[in-house]
Amino acid sequence: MKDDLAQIRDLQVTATTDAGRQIAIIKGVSFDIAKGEMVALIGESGSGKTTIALTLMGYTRTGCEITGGSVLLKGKEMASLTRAEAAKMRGAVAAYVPQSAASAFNPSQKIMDQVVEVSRIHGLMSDTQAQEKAVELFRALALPNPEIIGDRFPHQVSGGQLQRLSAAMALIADPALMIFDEPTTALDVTTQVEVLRAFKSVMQNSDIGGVYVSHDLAVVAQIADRIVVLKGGEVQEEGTAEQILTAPQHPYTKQLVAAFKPAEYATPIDEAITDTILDVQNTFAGYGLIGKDGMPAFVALKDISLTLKRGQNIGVIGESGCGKSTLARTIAGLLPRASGDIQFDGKPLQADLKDRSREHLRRLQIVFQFADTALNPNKPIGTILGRPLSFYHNMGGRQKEKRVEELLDMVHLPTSLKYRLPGELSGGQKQRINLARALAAEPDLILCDEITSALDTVVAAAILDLLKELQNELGLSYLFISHDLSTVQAICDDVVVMYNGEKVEQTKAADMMHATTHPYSKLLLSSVPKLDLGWLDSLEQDPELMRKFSDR
Amino acid sequence: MTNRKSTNWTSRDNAMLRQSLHRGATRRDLMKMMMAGGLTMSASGLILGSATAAYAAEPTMGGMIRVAGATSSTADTLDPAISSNSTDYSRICACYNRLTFLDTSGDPQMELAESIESDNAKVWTINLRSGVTFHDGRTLSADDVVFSLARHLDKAVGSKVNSIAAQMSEITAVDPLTVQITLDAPNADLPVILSLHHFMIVADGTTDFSAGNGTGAFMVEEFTPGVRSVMLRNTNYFKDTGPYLDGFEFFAISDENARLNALVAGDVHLSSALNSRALRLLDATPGVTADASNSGNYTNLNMRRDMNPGESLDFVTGMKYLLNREQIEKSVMRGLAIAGNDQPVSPANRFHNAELAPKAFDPERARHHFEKAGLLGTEIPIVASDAATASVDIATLVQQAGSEIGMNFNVDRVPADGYWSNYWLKAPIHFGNINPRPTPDILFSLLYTSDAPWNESRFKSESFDTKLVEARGELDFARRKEIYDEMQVMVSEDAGTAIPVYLSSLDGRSEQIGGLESNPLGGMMGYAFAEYIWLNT
Amino acid sequence: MNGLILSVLLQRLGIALISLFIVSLAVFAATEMLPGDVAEILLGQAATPDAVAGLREAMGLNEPAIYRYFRWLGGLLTGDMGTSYVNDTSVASMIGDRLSNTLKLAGVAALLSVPLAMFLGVTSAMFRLSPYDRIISFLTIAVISVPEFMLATGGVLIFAVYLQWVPALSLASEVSSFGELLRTFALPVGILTVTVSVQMSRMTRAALIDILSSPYVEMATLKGASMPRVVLKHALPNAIGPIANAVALSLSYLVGGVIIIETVFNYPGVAKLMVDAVATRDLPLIQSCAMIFCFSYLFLITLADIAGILANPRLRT
Amino acid sequence: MMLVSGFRLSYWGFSFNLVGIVASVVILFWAVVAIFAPLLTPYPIGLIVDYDYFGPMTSEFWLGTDYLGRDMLSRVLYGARYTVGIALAGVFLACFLGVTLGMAAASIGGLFDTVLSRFLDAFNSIPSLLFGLVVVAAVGSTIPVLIITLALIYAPGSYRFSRALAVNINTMDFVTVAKARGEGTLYVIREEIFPNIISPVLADFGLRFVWIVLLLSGLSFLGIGVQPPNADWGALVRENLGALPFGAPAVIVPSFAIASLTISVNMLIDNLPQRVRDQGE
Repeated sequence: MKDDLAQIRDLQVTATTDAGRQIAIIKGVSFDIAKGEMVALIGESGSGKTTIALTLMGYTRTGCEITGGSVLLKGKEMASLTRAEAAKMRGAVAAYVPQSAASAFNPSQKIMDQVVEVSRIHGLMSDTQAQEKAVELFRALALPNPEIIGDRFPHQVSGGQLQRLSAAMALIADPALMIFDEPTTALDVTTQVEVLRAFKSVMQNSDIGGVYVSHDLAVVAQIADRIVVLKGGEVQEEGTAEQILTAPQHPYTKQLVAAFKPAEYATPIDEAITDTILDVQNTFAGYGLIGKDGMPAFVALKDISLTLKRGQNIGVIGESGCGKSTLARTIAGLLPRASGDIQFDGKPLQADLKDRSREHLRRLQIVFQFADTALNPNKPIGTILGRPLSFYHNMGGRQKEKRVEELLDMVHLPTSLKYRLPGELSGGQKQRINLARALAAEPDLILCDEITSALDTVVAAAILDLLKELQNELGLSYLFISHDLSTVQAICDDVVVMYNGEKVEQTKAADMMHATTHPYSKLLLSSVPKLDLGWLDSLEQDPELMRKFSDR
Repeated sequence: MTNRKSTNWTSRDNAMLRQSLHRGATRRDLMKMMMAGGLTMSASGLILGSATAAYAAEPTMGGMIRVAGATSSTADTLDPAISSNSTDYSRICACYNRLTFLDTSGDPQMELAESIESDNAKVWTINLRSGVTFHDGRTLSADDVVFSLARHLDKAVGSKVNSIAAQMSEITAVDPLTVQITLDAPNADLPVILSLHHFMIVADGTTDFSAGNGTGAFMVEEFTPGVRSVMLRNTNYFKDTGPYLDGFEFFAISDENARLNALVAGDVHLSSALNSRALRLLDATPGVTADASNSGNYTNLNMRRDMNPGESLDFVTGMKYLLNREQIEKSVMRGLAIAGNDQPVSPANRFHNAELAPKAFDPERARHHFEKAGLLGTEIPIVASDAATASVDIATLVQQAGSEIGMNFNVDRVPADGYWSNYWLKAPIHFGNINPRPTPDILFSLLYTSDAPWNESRFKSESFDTKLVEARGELDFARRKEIYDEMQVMVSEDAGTAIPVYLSSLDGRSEQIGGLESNPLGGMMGYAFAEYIWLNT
Repeated sequence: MNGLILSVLLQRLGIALISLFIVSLAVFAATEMLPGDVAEILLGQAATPDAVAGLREAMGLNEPAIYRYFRWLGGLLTGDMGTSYVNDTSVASMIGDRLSNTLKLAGVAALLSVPLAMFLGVTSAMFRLSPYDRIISFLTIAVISVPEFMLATGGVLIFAVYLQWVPALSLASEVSSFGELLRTFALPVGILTVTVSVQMSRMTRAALIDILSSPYVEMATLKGASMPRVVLKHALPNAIGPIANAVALSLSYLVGGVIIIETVFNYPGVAKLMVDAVATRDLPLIQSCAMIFCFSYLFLITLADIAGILANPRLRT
Repeated sequence: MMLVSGFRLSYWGFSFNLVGIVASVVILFWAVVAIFAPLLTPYPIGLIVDYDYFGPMTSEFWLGTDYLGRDMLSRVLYGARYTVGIALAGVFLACFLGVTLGMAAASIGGLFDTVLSRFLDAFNSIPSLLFGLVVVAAVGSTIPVLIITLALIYAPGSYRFSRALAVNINTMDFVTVAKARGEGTLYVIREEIFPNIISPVLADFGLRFVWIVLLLSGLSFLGIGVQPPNADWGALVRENLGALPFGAPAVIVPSFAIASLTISVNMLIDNLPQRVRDQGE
């Protein structure tokens, strides 16, 4: 094929564990990158996609090392460079755009200094030249007031802007190869659109080659020419974006694609059920000292009202900081509401969980986003699941044992897991345990706070199925909080859209795509990447709205 | 693992002697041996004297020296009345004078007094030296003496010798150069008593003593309590002999080893109160040497006769036999001590009763006494403290010896500061440390009479009290000695104060220092070294 | 210079006052627990009941201690530290030159130890796990593990007694020229420097290594920055907060914690003064010394906080 | 899974580092000595067995004799008992107080936290050695007093440390879950927080142990320590300091004992065995 910029052949990377044990994490991966071509590495966490990308800079994270194969970049063997040689290449020939720019910028240095540092290190041009160039790049990346943004400190600019600034930082030295490591994962959808656009525009009209690491097929579809599908450190399938999306060959790829078209949620519309399980009325809540008006210094929830019928699910969507998680915490009583009224199954629910009856606590459970921080790493699964049993149902001994096994069974996990520590489980398994713990209380309502957001698409889909199944068996209700519309669509009857602490709109999930009226809802919905190549280019959004609502 | 019983010590002595000779026996080692052999200190002191006599030949004038004392705190003072330790004494000796002072042999000599006379030992007439001036230029007069002596009677002053001064019922100035002191009872020792440091003569009406305005050989240049003092020669000193030094800086180094190091490193010329174990290092280093002097200071084990278990004389006697004096002398004091015979008058004193032999270490006999007292096996605490020299070590020896005969003593070491006010005289069994006193009379009336302020063991005896009064009025030396001998026996047998050894003090000095001699009032020539020593260059 | 620092200063001031009060109370309580009072101690063996009574009378110690404590406290508020019981000179004058001695010693030690510690800490972080790093860390551990008095006496023995390079004592009064100052202070300063700087260098290293694992450091490496550059330009500026804190702690030790050094070298500093004061139950003096230690500690900690704030743009602006 | 790479050995799901092993051996040795001292000592510690003082190492007295001519070996062996014993008791007490209060402060927060922190900070500002001197001077140096004093001196530091850790854990979701379940503070502290701060706390425990050993010997050096004829190592160094010029074992050995113990503990902390997590990434 055309003249290659980079060649990876039979790459082997092994990691050394604390025990000194060697385990292969990349098992013979090969692919090429041509000039001006954008190759996407896609796969779930642990598939080794980032590790591969980094080898292109002759870099491996501590504990890992390249043990075989070759990584040719512009004819240089990156696998066997000395530290100094590699340093010469880094930034100058191959540049890196990190996953979270927010943490990749040195908090104590001005942005401009960090952007031009590359040219300083490699002595490419004078600082003034470098700075002029940086400003151009800022402009090219559609950053607001490019002349002065460089004088700011990282914490003074938004996440989306930082992400673009980090791209500028990478581009400053005209590298031959750009490595994007999940550059939009940390961003809200509306921002993501902007950033993707910016990347695409700078990449398109240049012959810079690129590697785009992501787990999000839809995003990749917008920017990549070719896609390499990875799993467990091995290439599953490789092909043009077109082919991978439309005619996937490998079963895993099929799975990935399938996960994007979730089964529509068939609401068990049984009009018989009329009793409301949760009724939130004009609730205000927030953080900081309570002022004279009885309102906290920072109000995160403004006048929220919503009702949830028994056996039904309501979804709350919105971008980070819109207060959706606060809503969950307020209902759970973790954050006592400042004013308003919440009824649970017809009875008033105390604002502070300390005042709630154990019965209320039992019937209302909450499940958190990050499975691994939600499980005590030092306790075996059995103990974790056992606690609510003895706490709420004062079970003990054999009975408890039995129940724990039932619960594990309920979430489709082998009972043998009860002796393991959370650290020894995969993300999906942990989230299932999390769920099981909530179920152990035999609740009526579960508040699900972004419970699928941290999971890989395939895994997330499976969890959703589980939720539905459980609901049918146990007649639960879910308050489902997420920033990802497809998931909400997949499981909810109603959807509540929140923006900056307020409920902007409530619709039926089924027809939210066309029935939404509020401009923000429209913007939000339209920003969700679709699994087709042309989506980004064809997408038209009112720049006014963008400026108004998205974080730029 | 055979436990060597302490009884076969003496068999090791020769071995020890040979050992140390191999190490290159030195004057000091030999001296150690001699003292271990029971030779009295004054004798070996003489040997030292002759050794230093080489320098004694011609005093040289001039030179500043540095002197390191042992203790110092913000409580340092230049007020003679409340001076409490060697540091204070060293300073006041330099800037004041007494009416009398004691010479090497312990006989009183005149200083500011020209003569002290009495025919009944009750009413004394003191004629002062004329033309003596204070540092501030005023001339010494009888009023100054009256003031200086009368102060001790004023409670607010807090004088250390208040109880001794108490016998001076009347102190009057007859004329500018004559003072008359009337005692409430005859006391032949007044001339000696007046040589006590506390009876230094200060200027009439002085209230702030920090200037150290006296008649002494040195004037205070700088005085910072707890830090240091600098003294310079008093150019119009009334004595024609000395002082030889231009001046000296005095400060204390409380840490024993630091004090030794300072001397060895040449940072100081004189370093007082060294540990006997310092001898080895001093031998090994040229240019430095040390002088031992025994002035009768002692650390004693007090068993209160008015409390359990001291009530039982058997217990007391048992303890006296349980004290391994030889071991204390050799192992604890490394020879810098003389075996004591449980009474306060030391061999350095002319009234010492030499016939009264120290009790030999005899565990079996002790055991028998304890058995009689019915105290075998009972747990008995012994209060010791670093405040009383070597008391902790002595206590451990007793504890060890006791454990071997089924006595169960436990040593209770208590903090040094506050020891005198909180444990001494109070605990049933505790240690005391008594500074040398020039006369048996002072010692007895201070420590043993029924009304003695420091009656450590609450020893009470009518006949003893009467004997004391009798001796006090007696001007015939032979007769007095007789009485004192009997009293020493009484104390040694019946009092609850076991006095195992008289401690010698070891003062280290650079060999450039000449003129240092031993004195019954304490180490460093009774702390009056400053005006007598000189610096060879 | 800006609101935050001002507020920190004010807050600190408040805390300082509270802390000082607590400490003074604690010290007072402790001193009251001590057996015997100043009169008894001064009279020592001569402490017969009536003698003690007389002296108490004369010293005006008859009123309850708590009154005297509050009077002292009141005086302190008006900047008067009171007068010492044992030799009724003003506490201020007694502490005065002692404090200057202490500060002299601490100052010189600080001047030497801080740069040394920084150098060791930074370099061993730069080349971490290299032989150099391992050697340094072993040496530092060794020094930390040896009691100070062993270092001190050992030092005196070797350099003063045998080699006779330096005096065995540090007589602050003798210092006239700078050279002499070096010579007299060589030992105590040397020992303090060693003991203090190892602590600091360990903490510095730890702080830096902690930061070396952060994403922006990896980013810098991926820009092709050399290890020294990474450490100096990216890690160090962000480690200033914790490092400043470590330094502050160590320096406050130099003021109050050097009692052993002062003992071995017979150096008249504040720590020794306080020990004396305790020995003589001299309440005003004890209290005042304690105040000085407490204050210096708080002062240094506050400086550290401010340094941390200045180093961190998030807080600075 | 027994594989050696670099200086590491791994066993029973833990991986050890050679330095760590050596260190733990030394510590173990002293522990054993401390426990069995009475059985090991050839002579009674108070007995004067030799006329000579600061004697050299001989077949009769393996570690020579001290300033009174007592057998040094016996005294050092017993010294281990007091140094290790007291320091251990002290550090236990200190860490128990510090960690409990620290966790409580973190999980209760609010006024309780602020007041406690303020108070202990103030306490921190008193130089430890001086504090020790005053207290022991006041109430006499019995072993319980020493232990309590040492504990009081080091509790605030431990509090600070464990509080900082606990605050982080306290923000974790699993703690929130427990609270949402309605668990009480005691349970949260005991079951949720403590297990997650235990290993750093152990390291801190070791460091404090070292400091306490050093402080204890410092105090003994200033003349405050266990009652004679017993003596901890610091006291042994002090009473035999006069032997330093002759490099006699009497002073060298206890010094060495202290150093060996403290260095080993420090080394062990720097090379703690690590729980092996082998799930790849």
